Amino acid sequence: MPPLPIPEHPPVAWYLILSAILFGLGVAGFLFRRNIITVFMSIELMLNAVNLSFIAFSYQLKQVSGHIFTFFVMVVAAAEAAVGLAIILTIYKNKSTLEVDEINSLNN
Amino acid sequence: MNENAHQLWLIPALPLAGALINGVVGQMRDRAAHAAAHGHGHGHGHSHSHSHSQGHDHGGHDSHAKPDPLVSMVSIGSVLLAFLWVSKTLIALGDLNTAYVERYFTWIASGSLNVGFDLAIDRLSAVMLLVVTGIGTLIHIYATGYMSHEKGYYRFFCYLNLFMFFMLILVLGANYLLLFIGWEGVGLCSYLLIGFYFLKKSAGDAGKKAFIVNRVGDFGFALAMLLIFIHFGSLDFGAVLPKASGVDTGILTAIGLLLLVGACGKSAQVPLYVWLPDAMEGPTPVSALIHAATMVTAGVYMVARSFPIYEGAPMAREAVALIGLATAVMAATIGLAQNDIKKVFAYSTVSQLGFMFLGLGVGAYGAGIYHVVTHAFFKALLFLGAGSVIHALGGEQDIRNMGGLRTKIPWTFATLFIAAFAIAGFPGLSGYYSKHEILLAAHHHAHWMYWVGTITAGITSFYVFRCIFLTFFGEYRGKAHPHESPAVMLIPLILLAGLSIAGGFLGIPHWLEPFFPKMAEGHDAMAGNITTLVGLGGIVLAYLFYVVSPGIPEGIANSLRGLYNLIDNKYYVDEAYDSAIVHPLEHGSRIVLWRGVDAGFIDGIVNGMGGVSRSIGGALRTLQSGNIRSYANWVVLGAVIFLVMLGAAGGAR
Amino acid sequence: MDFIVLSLIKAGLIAFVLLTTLAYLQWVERKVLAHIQLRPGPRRVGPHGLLQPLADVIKLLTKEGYVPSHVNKPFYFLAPFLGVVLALLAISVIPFGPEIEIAGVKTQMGMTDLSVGLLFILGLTSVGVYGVALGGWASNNKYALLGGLRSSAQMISYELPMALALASPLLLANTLSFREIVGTQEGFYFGFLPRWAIFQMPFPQVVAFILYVITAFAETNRVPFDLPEAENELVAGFHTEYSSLKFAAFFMAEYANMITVTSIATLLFLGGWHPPFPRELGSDFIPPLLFAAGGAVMLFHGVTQPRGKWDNITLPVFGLIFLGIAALFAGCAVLPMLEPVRQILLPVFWFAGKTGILLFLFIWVRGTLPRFRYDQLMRFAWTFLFPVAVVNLLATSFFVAVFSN
Amino acid sequence: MDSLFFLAFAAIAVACGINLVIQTHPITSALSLIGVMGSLAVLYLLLGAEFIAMVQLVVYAGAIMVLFVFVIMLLNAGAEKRVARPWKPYLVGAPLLVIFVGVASCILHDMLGDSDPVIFGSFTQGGAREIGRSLFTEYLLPFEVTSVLILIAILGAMVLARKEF
Repeated sequence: MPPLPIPEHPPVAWYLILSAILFGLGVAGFLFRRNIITVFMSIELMLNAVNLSFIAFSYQLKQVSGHIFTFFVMVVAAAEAAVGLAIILTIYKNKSTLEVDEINSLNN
Repeated sequence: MNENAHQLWLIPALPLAGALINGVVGQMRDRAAHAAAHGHGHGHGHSHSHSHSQGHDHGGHDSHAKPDPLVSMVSIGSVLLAFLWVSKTLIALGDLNTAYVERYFTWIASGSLNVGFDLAIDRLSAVMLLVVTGIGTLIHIYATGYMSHEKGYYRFFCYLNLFMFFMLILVLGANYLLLFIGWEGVGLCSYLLIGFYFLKKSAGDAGKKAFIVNRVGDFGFALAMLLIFIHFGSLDFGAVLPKASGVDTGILTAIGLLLLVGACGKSAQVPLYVWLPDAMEGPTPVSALIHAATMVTAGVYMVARSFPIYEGAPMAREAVALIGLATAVMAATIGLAQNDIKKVFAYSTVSQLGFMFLGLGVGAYGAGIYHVVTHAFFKALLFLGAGSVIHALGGEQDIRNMGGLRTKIPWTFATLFIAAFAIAGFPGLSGYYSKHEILLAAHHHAHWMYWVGTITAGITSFYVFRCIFLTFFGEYRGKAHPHESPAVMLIPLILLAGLSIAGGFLGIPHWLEPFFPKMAEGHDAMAGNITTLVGLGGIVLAYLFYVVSPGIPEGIANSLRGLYNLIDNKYYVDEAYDSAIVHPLEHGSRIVLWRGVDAGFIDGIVNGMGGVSRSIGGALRTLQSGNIRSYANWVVLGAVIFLVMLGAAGGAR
Repeated sequence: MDFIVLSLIKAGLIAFVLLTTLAYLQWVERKVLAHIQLRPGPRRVGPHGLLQPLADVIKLLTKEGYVPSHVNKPFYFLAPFLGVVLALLAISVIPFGPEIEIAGVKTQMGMTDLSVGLLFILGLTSVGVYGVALGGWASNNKYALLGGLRSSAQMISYELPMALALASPLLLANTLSFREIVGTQEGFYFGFLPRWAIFQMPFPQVVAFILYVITAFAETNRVPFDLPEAENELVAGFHTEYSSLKFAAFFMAEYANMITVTSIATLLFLGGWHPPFPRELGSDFIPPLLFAAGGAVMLFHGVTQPRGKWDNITLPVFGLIFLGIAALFAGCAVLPMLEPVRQILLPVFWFAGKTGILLFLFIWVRGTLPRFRYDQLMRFAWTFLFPVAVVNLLATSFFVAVFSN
Repeated sequence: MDSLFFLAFAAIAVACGINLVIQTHPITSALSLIGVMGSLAVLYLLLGAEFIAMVQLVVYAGAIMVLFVFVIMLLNAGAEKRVARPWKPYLVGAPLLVIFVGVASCILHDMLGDSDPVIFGSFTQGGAREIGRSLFTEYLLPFEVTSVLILIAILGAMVLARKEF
């Protein structure tokens, strides 16, 4: 087999870069999307990106703590999703919209 | 012999178990019984409750309620078992020349403070244990009869057993902190039981009053404990008391005075006695057990327990004697004008507690404890007898509405009469011996104390017999139909009457003699005779006033109107406290704290900050667009700033 | 490269067996249901309708793949694909026999053995709901949407008691790998009582087994939990708008899921491929006896009282095949030289037998029980199954903690 | 081999991530997010995090995202409406995003010197046993606190979902 132009094993740094890219995408969705559910999902994407970096660091440092943190992030994300989606449901019931720009009752 | 051979923990644990069972199982059974009663209508129990359908002391009466036999059995059984265990342990321990200590576990270990959960028995606590469990048993038996028609029967016995638990912890505790736990615990139970008829406002208020007044004392006690810990490095009796003689007098005085403050609260001494008369709002067995025989003597016990400290601090000891004497005189004179049978006995309790403190203060610790014991006998008897009278009259407590009861309730009359003779110091009865020892010691200490004490003893016998004569002699002035109490109430009365007679021959002073420092000998026979005569004189005078020619007291009251009013209004102490403490506190709070500190200073700060933040907020409010997207932008901006700072700081390496 | 070749061979073999099983499971279901309802069932195509699955497949393949105009096309196509892929993927981690050696090559019976195999299956089943939910949503039809919604809510709700019920035997096994789980269930108490999880000391998992079977019904959307496709409320539920191959994909996914959940029940609770009583007591003779009895009955009926036109030919033929299988098993049981064959055949027989009994239970229940109402379904999950599962898990952990050392 | 796996799944993850951001219909975004999560699960496996990979599937893809999909279906959320000035959010956001990504990549570039190559199977502590041991000893308190948090979240969700609002 001819030698690949890329290393046989990906360095941990690649994972971190991927994590950064996904995080950036999450931020972009968070900033630009108008549907509140999509915004919420962008936040989940950011959490996932961070989880990836945790796992990657865990590999680099050869310890299991990163996995534990990821686990906690997931648990908290589950709780957050439950409450957040309940809030979204309530908002929709009251305002019949999911557009973040129209949900501005906190204005003044 | 293994270390904790006698299982002292069982003694408090038994009543605690009783309290738990009554609290949990009793409540469940009570609910179940209620549900059943509602289901089956009201046919049952009517015939039984008809003859007894009188409200006892106060409200809370429930003619449908039937006492739960399980609750009665558990409560009496647990206390009786505790008594038996105490007896067995004491027999097994023999002469307690040194304290017997059982250590269970380290309770608090914090820095140099190391407090163990240790229980101990010595000669002093042995006496107290027997009194607490013995009289406790009798009163529990009595209470099953007295409370049989009350709502919350299980609740009452749950509290009462809980009280026994804390009291036994108080007595058995081998360090000040454990004593304090018991001390606070009995205070709590006292509060709960005074407010037992919590639907009545006066009962609730009385409970609160007792609780709050006791806090003043407890504060002193807590400070004393702190001082003890600072200067002795421990709270164990075994470690502190033997070292007391080597400590500076000033410190000992401070500790002694602070302990005295605590004791004043718990044992209802001047100036903190005001809660005890009000505490009579509680059911009568409670008054007998807690507010006459056991809890209120905790202060005496504590001072006697700490006698090495007082030996090293003559000033503090003098203060104990003075406070005791003042209390004795004050309470006795107030007792002259009381018309509520329980109030009379309440003031007499305060007065007798004063005698005990007098005994402690003049160095007759043994006599003081001796009086605790005999007083427990006859005062419990007085209260239980009073309860029996009240029971007989269906809740009537005013002696002006009684009279002529000696033929109607003869057993109650006989036992109460014995108790009255005992408290009056009739020769041969228990009160005679203990009171005489105290007064003789006082005579030895300072003549004037003896004279004041003797006169007080005379007043005591006068007002106690005034109460007895008004209740049992003359014509019946009430409306209810008196009837004798059931046997379950009479048997404790008779037993206590026996103890009141024989209490002087139990050899308690002899038993306690090696424990306390020797008193200087030299009894004045003359002084003893005078005391006896004064006591008898009080009885005769009462007989003249209230049986032979009932018009005299009225005349005296009229001719000494001012003095009478003063006494009748209890020296205006409550009013004085109101105007001296409560009102200034209220006004001070209103003017200084509220208007000045709160409105002026704190509000000023708050308003100032509010104003500043409002102006800042005004600038910032444009940021709060209510638009989620703008918030998102701010969040990201924050993240960017954070990242920049991170980068500037050289990354996360 | 050996590994890849071997895997490809195994994958092909398993795929072939599995797909055939799926097709014939459908036939078995129709037959059994028919007999429960006192009907003969399919019997036109082939002897006793044995070729019916083939006919069905041909029919579904050749039918017009009608796509309604109002659907959301990408998801409409994605959904059945997703469903069937996830369902088949799950089977790849299920072992159905011990490690064997053929011609010097050691391999496991089963595609692969993950150290977290059970979690993998849980993950796949929880993701599997997307097939149904998306299909319902993409159809752009209110019945389909309701079916999809019901399905997602139901599967989330029943996943909790299912995971809890599965956790209890895991506490006994102390591993997540199926192979090791089965390994802990090997052997017998007192020489005859198998150490299966439902009998295993210190805490037999009977309750967990019953809970698991109930939740498995719900997870596969089977009667009495077939709310997502309740025909008298929602037409056909989430697959109302599907036809031909896409419908077949949903169908296959359902049956593949059934096989998965019953296999898991077998592996976790019923001792996997271990026989129900020891070899010394003659467990090896059970398969030859069964097959021989079946073959004899067929032969008897075929020769003496043929009902159908071809029965006098087909029944004896099948009877002879069965007798042949019986002979093979009998040979395995007695001849030491057939030991390698025995090591392959018997585990497969026991595994397939247990799974088959559970599958029969699924069909039997379908023929017997009515459907739940939706609120009953939810209440049942949250107020009965969930607490019972929690209590069972706590009790198991207590007993394991107390007695395992 | 490992690198190819990584690149393939990283590509899928990024593609799905981009799809999440550019699609206007929430259900498409949701499915894209599931795609990201699935490929991340594979990457976790490559990193030796078996347990977390499976939990990622069960919890994220199987529970959280099902909830999202469920809500989207329940509300029948359609594609975002066309608005008068769709470029408005980008006015502030785009520069911010550019700065953010720029700064982040600068720092990353700075920080990332040599890192270990990720060899599949070399990290063996990611199994359920090791994580469980760590979770129930070292991280027991956070674990318990998290369970309380979940309880609160359940209550909160129930309160919010009541009919009275």
